[in-house]
Formats: sequence, structure tokens, C-alpha cells
Amino acid sequence: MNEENLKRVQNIVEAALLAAGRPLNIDQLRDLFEEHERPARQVMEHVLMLLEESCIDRGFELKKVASGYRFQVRQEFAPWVGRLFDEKPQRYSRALLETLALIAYRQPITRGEIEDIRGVTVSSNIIRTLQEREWVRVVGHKDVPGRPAMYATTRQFLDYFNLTSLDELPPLAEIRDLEEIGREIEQEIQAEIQFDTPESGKGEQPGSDEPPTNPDESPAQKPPGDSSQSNTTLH
Amino acid sequence: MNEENLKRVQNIVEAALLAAGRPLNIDQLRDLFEEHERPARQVMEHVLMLLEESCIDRGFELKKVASGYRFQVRQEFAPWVGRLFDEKPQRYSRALLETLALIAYRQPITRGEIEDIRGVTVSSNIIRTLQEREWVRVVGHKDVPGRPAMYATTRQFLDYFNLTSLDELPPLAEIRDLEEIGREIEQEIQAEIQFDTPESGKGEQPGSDEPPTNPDESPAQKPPGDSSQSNTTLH
Amino acid sequence: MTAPETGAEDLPEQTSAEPVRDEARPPVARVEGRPVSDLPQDLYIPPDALAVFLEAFEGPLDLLLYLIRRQNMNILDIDVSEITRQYMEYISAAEAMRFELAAEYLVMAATLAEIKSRMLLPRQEVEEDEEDDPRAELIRRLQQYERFKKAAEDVDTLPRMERDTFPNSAALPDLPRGDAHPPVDLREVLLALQGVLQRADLFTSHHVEKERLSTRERMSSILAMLPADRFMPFEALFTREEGRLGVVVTFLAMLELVKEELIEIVQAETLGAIHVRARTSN
Repeated sequence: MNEENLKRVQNIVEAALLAAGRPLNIDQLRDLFEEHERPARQVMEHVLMLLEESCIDRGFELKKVASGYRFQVRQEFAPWVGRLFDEKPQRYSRALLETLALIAYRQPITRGEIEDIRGVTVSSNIIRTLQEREWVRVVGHKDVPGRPAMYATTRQFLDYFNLTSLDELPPLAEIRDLEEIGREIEQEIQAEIQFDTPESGKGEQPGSDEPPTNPDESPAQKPPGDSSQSNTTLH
Repeated sequence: MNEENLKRVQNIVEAALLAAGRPLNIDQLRDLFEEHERPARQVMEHVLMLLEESCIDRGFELKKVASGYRFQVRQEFAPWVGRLFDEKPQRYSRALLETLALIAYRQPITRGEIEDIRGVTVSSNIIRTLQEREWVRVVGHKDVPGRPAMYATTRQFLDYFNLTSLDELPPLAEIRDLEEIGREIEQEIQAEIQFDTPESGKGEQPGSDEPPTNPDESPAQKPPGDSSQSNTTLH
Repeated sequence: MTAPETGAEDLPEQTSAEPVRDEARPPVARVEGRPVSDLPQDLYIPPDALAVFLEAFEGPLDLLLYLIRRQNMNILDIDVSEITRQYMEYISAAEAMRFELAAEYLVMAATLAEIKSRMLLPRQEVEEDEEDDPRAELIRRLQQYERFKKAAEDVDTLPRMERDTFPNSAALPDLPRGDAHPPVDLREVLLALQGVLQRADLFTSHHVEKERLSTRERMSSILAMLPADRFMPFEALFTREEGRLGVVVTFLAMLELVKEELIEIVQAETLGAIHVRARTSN
């Protein structure tokens, strides 16, 4: 594809992303072209890179999120742009954020499991709000008495928080037990001279606290530590 | 105002216009800035000119409209952008199909006559849709008060349904015997609906007057017993 | 997780770790075993403030974490009796002013009391087995809660829509009208007709039945051909290729149209040319 054509594809992609006002993925962008002129995936990726570069030093940027690419206001200009809107950006309560974090990091998770960790009941309002915002959805029911719903985060959650996948969530603090802390203190002392942190924790608790890579493809990962066959039923 | 500041104002204005989703006038743009940093009107005009120039050769342009300035996707990219909004066509309503059938079997027929048979009013939308699709046309006006249009089917109607003449339509008497077809077609429709659901139903389609066909209302559900009786009385 | 004993065997140096750990403890955390000399000064809280204060916590675990942090204690080495004492102060203060506490707070109070009493029991000197540490479960819960409390704070700082960024869009140009016609199956049309007929009970109307649709079709085409304002020669409605049947169908259609008063036929003189035109009221 020559330079002129490339530029044309770039402009069409830019036009489409601005017309859509929502993220579009590479397939959706390629579908805008008739078959005979449709750019290959690699070309499209290249064009998106060019587009990203063309916005450096402007008021907006091309951002990749879970559902695709979108144009958005650069964070540094958000304070001015925010004045366009009467409503102040919503602040979320700690209870809501903690519930959301537990669902994000430990999905699929039931309300009871959330309550166990938080040590308090989770109000139905919070769950409802999270579902109404489409950040959270029920992905199945746990095969225990009462068949409680299991919650997981959605693509919209990732989009809203500017993430492409759950992998991009800030890492969860490691949990240490008494035995481990003993070992660690000892190591600290021995390592006064050479400081070196081993990859502790990760190997010892396989996968339990790592968020699943893609929420949509694996909506019902088994709860951590569950080795039985079908503790989990899906819709 | 130095160049750096000018660039910053330009970026803020750009970001605001892209985020607003509506035109903003110079006063509204100036209001985004706190008093001590607010650019003068002339400065703002200059910035808007710079912004306009910065979009030459891109997918969008700065337009001045009655209520202010806005970014707009360039007309030349409309063919591609338009495909974003190519919705999957919704199904025609029962009302439309009934109207079409009555025109086919009872042509030339006026709207009033259709209404008499159907027992309900026929919306203008239905007639318009059928005419736009070129399945139905006005072949004359009935010589009664109001001179209502008389509708008939077209050659395109025959072509679409692979008929060489209306004679190939099943006689009315046979239509009573359609339970089998009814069940068959219902299954097909259901299957299609299930296929459609993941993407459709987002509510992005304004202006579709017709509610989608509700398969539950289909006549195929009528008790089989009563068809056998009347079937024989005809002809 | 390996059992503590085997763990110690796997890591021989670990056995000597115990005394080292004791010495490595930061002095602030070494309240255990010592008489508590300095009482926290800020325990008195006015009633209104207490309500606000307790509402600021997301539950007993959160309150406990606060108390621990305020004492600069390590979660892994909490002084249960001190923390229990402080915790109870808040609980009884709240109860004294009839501030309604969630049940979880009271459950935690009981748990703390139990741990405290178990800590007071004479312990066997099997230090390496922390399963025996009555605090273990509480510590585990505190840590678990704390990490998600932190995770929630992290999530809150992620750049998010409507606060840190806004989606962009531009106005649309004139878009070509898409050809979005739904497909129709003829059987759907027939089914629809069946529905109407059932409602209208048209089956009793043999009028409909008798007609051949070709006649109806021809009626439409004649009407479409006829100009409303002037006459058309009768012959122009036929085509030679259709032959005799065509003439018959056309004639039947015209008769039907005359009967329905949709056209008028004029013959100026006997055996003269027949002319046809659509009827109009004017």
C-alpha cells in the first residue's frame, strides 16, 4: 500500500472513530472497507500507530481499551474539559470500590465470599449500582446451597478504567503468613549487604490471586483453591 | 500570550470540542478557563483558526455553525463512516405483512378497505415502507369522497418473491392450511433471533417505527382442530 | 503450603531464625509482654464524633486495621490485649450512647476476647508451630482485608472516564442511506394473511374466492396504464402476444373495474371505437 493510500486509510479510521464516539476494534475498522480495498490487519495496526503519533502534542489521544481503540481527551486537559459538564465526576464510596476490587481481582466471586473478606454485609444497592453501570455481571451460579450468583467484571469496566485487560490492574499486595514473615525478616538481615527480592509468593499460590486474563472468554473460572470438577455452573 | 501558552489553549479547546458532542461558541470556550488565565476573544479566534489549520488533511474538520464551533467528520469519508451505522434490518411488523398480503390478494385496494378487513388502522409508515421498497404502488384513485389511492403490487414484488404472476400465489383457501408452514417458519425466525441477539438490540437504531415481529402472535398457534372444518366449505 | 515442621527441615537456617527474629523486631512493636505504660491519649471522643468516626469504617476489620496502624504495630505481630482494649472502648462507648452498631462489630468483639483469653493460657514452648497462635486466623483476615482495601484505593486512582478523560466524537457528515431492508419470506406474508383472514372471517366471503388473481392483477395494471384526465383506446390495453386468454382476462378485469366504478367506458357511436378512462369525480 503506497503512502497516499495509507494516509487515506488513516483518515478514514480517524473519521470513523470520531463518528462512532465509542471504541472500535480492528475487525470493525476493517469492515468499513469494501472487500477489494480492505487493509490487512497488519496494515491496520500500522495505520493505528500512525494515527496515535499524529495526535502527540494535541488535545486528544488514541487509546487502546478492552473493546478497541477510541479517541479521548488527554488526562492533562481533563480539568478544563470537565467544566463543560454540570455534574461533578461521581465519587464512589469505599464500600463500592472495595466490592468492585474484590470482583475484579477474585472473579468469579459470590456476594458471600465478598462479605467474608470485607467482614461486613454488602448492600444490595452496591451490587445493583455496579450492574447498572455495566461494570459487573452475573456469570453463573455457584453449586452450593442457595446457588448464589457469581459476579465478574465486564468489558465496559475495563473500558471505563482505561484498561485493555485485567492483567493491567495494579498488582495485588502479596499476603504473608507468620511463617513467611519470619523467613523474610531473617532474609532482610542477611541481605543487608546485597539486596535481592526473590519472586516470592507467585509460585506458591498458583493462580489464586492473579486475575484471569480475559473476562469475556473465561467468565467462570473456578474459585481459587477449588479443585473439584463442577463446583461452578454457568448460564 | 506566548507560543507555548497558545498551544495549550489550542489543545484545551480541541479537547473540549471533541468531548462536548455539541457546538460551543467562543464565550463557552472562554468559560472553560479560570478568570486569571482566560484568553481574550481575539486570542480565542486566533486559536480556532490555528485549530482549523491543524485539521487540514485529517479525517475531520472544524466547522462554524449557528451555535458555535464543532468538529465534523469530513464529507468525503461519509461512505466509509456510514457503514458504522448500517444496522441489521429489523423484521417487518405483522401489520406490514398483513397489509402487503391484502394488497397482493385484493388489489386494487384502498387503505380504507385494508382497514376494514384488518379491523385496525393502517399506519402511513407501513404504506410508505411498502412503496419505498417498490413492492406496492398507487395505480389510481377510487371515485369516492376523498378519492383515496388504490394500491397494487408491482413487478418488483413478483420478482422478489420469485413469482411470474400473482396466479402463482396460493389460493386463499389453501392459506388456512398453513399450520405446517407456520411452525416451520417460526422455528426459523426463532433461530435467527437467537443468532442476532449478541450484537443487536443495542438501541442504536432510531426511527424504526415498526416494532419487530413478535413470533408469539403468529397465527400458527391456533388450534389445529378448527382448520379442518372450514377448509372443506370453500371452493 | 508445607507444614511448618517440614518447612524448617527444608531450610535448616530457618531453625536459627527464631531468636534472630526476636531481635529484629522494631522496638515499637515490642509491646507484647510488657506492661502498657502509655495509654493512648485520644480515646475520648464526643458522642457525635463517635458516630461519624465509626461510620468512616467499613466494618470491624477496617477499625482494627486503623487501631493497629495508629499504634505502629505490625499486623503480623499485634498486641491482642492492647488492641482488644481499645476496640472495646469504642464498642462500649457506642453502646453507651445507643449508637447502633452492625452485628459484625459485636462478633469481632467476641472473637478478640476469645483470642485474648487463649493468649493468656500457659503456652507450650512449641513456638515454631504458628497454627497454635490464636491470632493466626485474625491476622490472616486482617491481611486479606487490607490488601483489597489497598486494591480498592488503586482502582480508584486508575484514570477513569468522566473524571480523567472523556470520549471524543465529532458530528457526522451527511451519510448515505443504507439499504437496510429486512428480508421477507413469502410464507411470512401468507401467514400474516391467514391471521387477517381469521380475524375478518373472510372465508365466508366467496366473493374473494371466485376471483382469479390474474384478473385482479390485470385490474391493477389497467388502472396504472389509464391516465385520469383523458380517454385511452380500448385496444391499447391488449397486447397481441397474450393471445385470446389475454383478451379474456383483460375484458374480465375491465368488467370488474366498471362494476367497482373505477373506470368508465365510452363508445361515441354504435360499433365505434371504445375508449376507456379512469373515473374521477370531476
